Amino acid sequence: MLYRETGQFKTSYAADQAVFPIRQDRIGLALILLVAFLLVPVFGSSFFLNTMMIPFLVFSLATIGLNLLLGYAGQLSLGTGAFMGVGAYACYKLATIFPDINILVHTLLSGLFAAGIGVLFGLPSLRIKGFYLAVATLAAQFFLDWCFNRLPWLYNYNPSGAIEVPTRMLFGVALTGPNATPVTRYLVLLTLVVVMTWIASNLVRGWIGRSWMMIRDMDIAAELIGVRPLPTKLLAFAVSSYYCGVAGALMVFFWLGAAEPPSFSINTSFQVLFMVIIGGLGSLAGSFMGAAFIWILPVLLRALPEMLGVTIAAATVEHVSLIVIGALIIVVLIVEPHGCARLWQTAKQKLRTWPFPY
Amino acid sequence: MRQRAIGEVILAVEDVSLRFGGVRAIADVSFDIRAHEIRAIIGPNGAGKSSMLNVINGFYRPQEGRIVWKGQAHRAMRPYLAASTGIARTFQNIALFKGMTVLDNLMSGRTLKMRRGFFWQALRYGPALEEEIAHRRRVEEIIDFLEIEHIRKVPVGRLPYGLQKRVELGRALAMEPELLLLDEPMAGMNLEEKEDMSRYILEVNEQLGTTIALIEHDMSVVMDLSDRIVVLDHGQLLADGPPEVVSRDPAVIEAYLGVAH
Amino acid sequence: MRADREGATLAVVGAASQKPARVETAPAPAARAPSDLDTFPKLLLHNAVNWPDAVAMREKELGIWQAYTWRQVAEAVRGLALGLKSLGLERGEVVALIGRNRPNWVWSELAAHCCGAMTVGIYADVLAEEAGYLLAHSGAVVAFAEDEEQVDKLLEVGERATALRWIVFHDPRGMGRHDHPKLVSWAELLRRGAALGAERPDLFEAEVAAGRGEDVGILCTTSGTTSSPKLAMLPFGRFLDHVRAYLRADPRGPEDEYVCLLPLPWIMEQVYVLAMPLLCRIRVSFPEGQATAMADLREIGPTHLLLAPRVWEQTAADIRARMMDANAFSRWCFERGFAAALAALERGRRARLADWLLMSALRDRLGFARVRSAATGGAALGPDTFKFFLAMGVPLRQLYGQTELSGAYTLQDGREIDTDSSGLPFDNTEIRIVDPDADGVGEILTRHTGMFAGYFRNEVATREALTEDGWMRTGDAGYLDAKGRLVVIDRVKDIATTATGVRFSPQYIENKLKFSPYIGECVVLGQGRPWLAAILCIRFSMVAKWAESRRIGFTTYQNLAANPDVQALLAGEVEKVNASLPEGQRLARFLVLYKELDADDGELTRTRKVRRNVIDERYARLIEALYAGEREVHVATEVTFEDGRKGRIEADLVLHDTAAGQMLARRSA
Amino acid sequence: MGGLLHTVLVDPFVQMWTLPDFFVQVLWEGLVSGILYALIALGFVLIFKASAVFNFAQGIMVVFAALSLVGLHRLGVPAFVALGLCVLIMLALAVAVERLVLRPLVNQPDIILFMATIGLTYFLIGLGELVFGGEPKVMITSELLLPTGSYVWETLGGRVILQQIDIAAAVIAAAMVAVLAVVFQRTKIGRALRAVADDHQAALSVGIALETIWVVVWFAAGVVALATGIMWGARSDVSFALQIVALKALPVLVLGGLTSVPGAIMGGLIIGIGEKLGEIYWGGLLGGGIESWLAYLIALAFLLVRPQGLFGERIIERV
Repeated sequence: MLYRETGQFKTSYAADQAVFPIRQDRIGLALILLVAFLLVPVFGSSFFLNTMMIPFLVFSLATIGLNLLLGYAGQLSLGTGAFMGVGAYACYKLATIFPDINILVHTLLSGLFAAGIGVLFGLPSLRIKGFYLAVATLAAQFFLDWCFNRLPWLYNYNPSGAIEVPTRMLFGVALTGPNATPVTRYLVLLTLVVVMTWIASNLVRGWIGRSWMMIRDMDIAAELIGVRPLPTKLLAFAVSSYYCGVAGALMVFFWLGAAEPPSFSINTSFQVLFMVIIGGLGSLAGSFMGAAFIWILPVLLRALPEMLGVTIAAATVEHVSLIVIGALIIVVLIVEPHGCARLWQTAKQKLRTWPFPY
Repeated sequence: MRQRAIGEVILAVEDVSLRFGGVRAIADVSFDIRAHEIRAIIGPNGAGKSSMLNVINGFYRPQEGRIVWKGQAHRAMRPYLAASTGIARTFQNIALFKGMTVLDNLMSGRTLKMRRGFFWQALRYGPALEEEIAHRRRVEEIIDFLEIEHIRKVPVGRLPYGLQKRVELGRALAMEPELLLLDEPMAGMNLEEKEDMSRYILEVNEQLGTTIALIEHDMSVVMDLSDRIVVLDHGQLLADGPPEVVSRDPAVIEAYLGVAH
Repeated sequence: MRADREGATLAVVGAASQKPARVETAPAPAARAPSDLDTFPKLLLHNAVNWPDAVAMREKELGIWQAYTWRQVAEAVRGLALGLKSLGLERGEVVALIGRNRPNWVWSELAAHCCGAMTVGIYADVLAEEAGYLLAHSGAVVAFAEDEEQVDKLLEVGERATALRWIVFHDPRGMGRHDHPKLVSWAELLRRGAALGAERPDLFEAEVAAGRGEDVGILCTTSGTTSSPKLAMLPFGRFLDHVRAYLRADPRGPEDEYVCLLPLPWIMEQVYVLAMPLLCRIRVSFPEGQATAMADLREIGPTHLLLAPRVWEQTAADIRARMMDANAFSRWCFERGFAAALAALERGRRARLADWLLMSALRDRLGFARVRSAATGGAALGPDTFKFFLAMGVPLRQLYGQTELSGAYTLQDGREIDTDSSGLPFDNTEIRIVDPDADGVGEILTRHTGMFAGYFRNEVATREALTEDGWMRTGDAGYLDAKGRLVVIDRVKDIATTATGVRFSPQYIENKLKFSPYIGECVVLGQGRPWLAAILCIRFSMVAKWAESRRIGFTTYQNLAANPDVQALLAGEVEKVNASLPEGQRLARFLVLYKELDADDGELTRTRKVRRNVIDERYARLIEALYAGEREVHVATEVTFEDGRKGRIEADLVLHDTAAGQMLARRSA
Repeated sequence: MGGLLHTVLVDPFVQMWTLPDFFVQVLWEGLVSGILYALIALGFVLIFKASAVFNFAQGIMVVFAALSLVGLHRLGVPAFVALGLCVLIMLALAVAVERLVLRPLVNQPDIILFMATIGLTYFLIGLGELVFGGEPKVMITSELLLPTGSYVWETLGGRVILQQIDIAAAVIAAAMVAVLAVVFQRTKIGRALRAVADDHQAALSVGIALETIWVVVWFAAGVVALATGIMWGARSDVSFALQIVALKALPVLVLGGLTSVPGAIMGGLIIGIGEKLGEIYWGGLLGGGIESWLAYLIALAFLLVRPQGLFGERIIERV
């Protein structure tokens, strides 16, 4: 209904290949960015930012990371949590070893460590496929988890075993640490996520992204076309882990403020995997939808009784929300196995063709 | 009939044998392919035709023999080596990338020709965008050639069989190969689609000078298109020569023509 | 002799828009000095000098819209014209063009005009035989052919076209196999032209300056329904003068967009794609191919539109077909929306809510969102289809004219709903009705400033077409209504009278039948017969969908058409039409044909008008059976398939009686 | 350097040699946990073979079954009645899963079904905690007439302590495998199940609906889970921590091959013993706790050599 495309014609390949070739989509994106950059910081409460928007952004980035690997390159990984942890610990170490260098630089560098580890654990992907590969990445998950617990150097011998975020400034404004306001952290996070999403969309549209999809769709044909499987898969592991690593660093520095190994456990891996699946494999926009669904829904569910004025034991709420989420996941998978992104695509297609069915 | 200069031998298969476990797929076969010719490989089902193509582009490693490709002798080809030195192919059961659009499938054929590295790709700006657009243009020419303008942004999984075959040919052409291996390009097509496909094959051969080796069951197509024919049966070379000679070969008639038709 | 000329008729019909046409603010530059700018080439150079960087035309090629500015067009034309000179083309000779709609056609045509040559356009889908006739008759010395297919066609008729010296082909694909002394590639032509241009730098400008308004530019084929086409000679000056009159009746300017979908050889496309852009700089866009035409049209979003009635009919049928698959809510919206819009239309208003919710979306999906003036011409458009588009908010208008009269010369003003008339004549046009009967209906005679200069090499036909004092006999029957609007009834010759003396217009009834989504083509019979009968062809796409939805199996057009359920469906449609006809004009019997009427079989003209004499002859056996009251008839006949192969069809056809027919039978019994 | 090599490559073996009774004790401990891994893996394999579903919920099914048993008993239901009820609960679960999850998702990609079983996991955790509470519980070992004492086996100049419950576990596991083997070899449904693993069409020709087969294998997996839950619960206690341990079944699976029952058993034993040996003799070098990942590393190393697993079928790629 909303779409009006008559008269939108392309005179260059650049315009034709744009991410949003339809004018209405571009307007929609501009509106979303406007809301995200202006309305949310101005009107959002600290609670809203801290419990919803900031974690949502962190997980969106991690989801994009896993989606690049699973949705685009077709390699299943259950080690996302650990790769996020590598980023977090790397960032923590960098920030304490080089306190004078800006924290944003550290954040971006820390992804490189995750990328390196990711490549290492991606090596078996040449020989192993599917669920077998998933087990290989589980090895990464548990091994790294163990490292976070057992290598005191990583948490600077802190007796609590946790890493605590120091205060770091940029232009006199506290970006991290106890003094950083939620709005500052939100805006830094948002900017990074927007830029990295843009880069991811660039990558997947070029030959790199196509090589990944070739490997995903039919690895044999890809090989016969001249795509070398190992470098291609490893690049996917590297980029994916980089995104996860940065997400992990952001998670600790801009959201939690302190973290212990359980933050990067197998449960986090599954949570991100859910975000990918529910959001939609092979869709960057879907990554955001998936992150919203899996993160924000439980928060809302937990808050629901309170909002309705019903007093229920916290544990009960927790259990019921688990049941509801588990059931909802199954329902979503049944209704649209390709995730929210496909749901949105279908809806958009309907809007574009209405009143015609196609 | 057609005017092309058939050139030197561009690829030679020498004494190649291939076994799977105990099963002999190809037994001591030798033949050659000359530049700019259309070479047909025929034979009954299970004669080892597809395996032969798989050996030529390096997907299978033969136990014995060697492949001489553009003057270089190889114990066995490697898929990457084959692709990067100008061998492209299509598959009997269509090996397109189902989740990608026609355009992306064709662009995938250009992957080896794209040079801009990770940094530029991440920015998708300047040289990377220029390169992408230059290749898009080449791909558009193929789209124009194969008359598939109306489906360029359709995911290939949704296309009917005949069009998928055409897109797969397009992807192979996008690689600008010197040697094009076509595995049953007309299987399952109706008469009109076969005529179109024959026309494309001839035009590729004539205008781009591409050498073509094809497997095909439709004998009239084979006789019309090919310059020389290799006949395989049970993995062995049965005959090798121009269509008019092969079609009169008694062994061929008995093993293949007589039985199959 | 009248029959001889009926091909000359460019049919007609259109209707009104609610929106008043936009008044052009800037005066057309050509209007400033019309006397100097009296040929196409002069206008081209004028535009190229004054608006060098304005987009003149676009073509979707290799996936994107490539734009050509006036300077680029002029450059291209210059190169081609010099190339043609280098081939030895002389003033007054003829250049033929064959191929699909592309800018290079327009450039080639203009280049020929620059050289003082006349151009004849040949429909891309004609068979070699017809192309041969046109080449021989026009004496073309150079032919532009789009691609290998067209070249083959021209080479096939080589001996007949004795004057033909060169064939210039545009698309080199597949041409490697051809080695014919007459063949010149596009690139070679440009190379030769460049060489000549270097040698004689002012040759081109001199040739253009040598052109005069009296020179004949276009030899336009008339689509004969009964005979070989004739070539109407259209001089530049008169042609341009008439198109200026058109632009006064329906103004347009440099901001407007047109999409070239109709065949370029057709007179109206010559008006829209050649003359109008030259005069008012409306931008013309060429789609990528047949399969993408409607999608490409939507991308451009033209402000002006001209489509043949059958395209409008097909579009309306497609819309309904697609809505058949829609969900209940969408269908409800669609039906309610149209009911409201049609009701509002009757009251001369618009249904705002329906327009806002439904129609604007529909217009967008079809690419009509920006259309300010849409026209239909070439044949009559049924009133129901006409209202359908008006209700949708497409400002559709009927126009009427003939090839010999530079195309359209009457156009509805779009201010009121008018499904009958073809509107008022342009300000340069006079219309007369001769020998009117009691109702004022007589043959339409027309005279205006843009008339043809006679048929090429056919003095006899010219004399027959024109009266002593220079009026053109249109061969159409009609009358002028109280407001001075022209109402066209049918071909004079086609107005038929039954043996019982009932006068009727077969075309009128056919159009009613064709509004049914299930009837694709039809022929109404009855001249000199006791009652009316019809031969129907199913509209395959719609009937197939209908059959699928009812799980009726079928494999081919033939067995779908023969299916008893389908026959019953069509019987129902015929009854519906009968109900809207006066008693004497109701169809008594009909049959459903086993094949589509086809231009390749000569049953339709290239503009898809029924050739009644061919039908009468080819289906004589069927017609006799209809009137003999037989219940079934066996046929065995030869047909041409889509791919050009010939084959035989054998079928048993069921002949149906309608309710009216049964009543007649009872009465006569 | 030499010292390090000595610590890694020589010392552990010297220890094994010098304290053989302790070595046997370690082997036994490894064997027992291996049996439990094998039982969980067995549940996976059953389901994977029949429906190509990688059932992540197998671990939580173990917990859920054990919780139900203990929970029902706490409500005053006699132990064996509770056991019977638990079997019924597992049947109900199998039917529900087939109806509500598998059937609507038939023909979806593996990963989707995999995710659905994770959804099922969440659901079961929530349900289990809601109904029975989240705190650890004690298994009703004695009420089920399972032995609780221990044998002391004096041998090799020392003592090896064997818990009776472990011996019972081994016996019950062996019995269960035997019963399953008989069922699959001798019954119509067993043949159908074996056929379905190869080809869904072929299974239909046996005359049993695919849906029935699914219910049967999920039920069988449920019963296996119940048995596993009892054994495991008797060794430690019944809590949700079990589900992480259940993840150990994954390396067991890939080691054995996803579709092989003998593979699951062998894999379980290898992992169980390997892990214990590694932890006891080498773990100290790394600060301990290597049990958490050693199994995966063993499986990974193994996969690199044999990507299809110990008993998996060789994959021949075709174009």
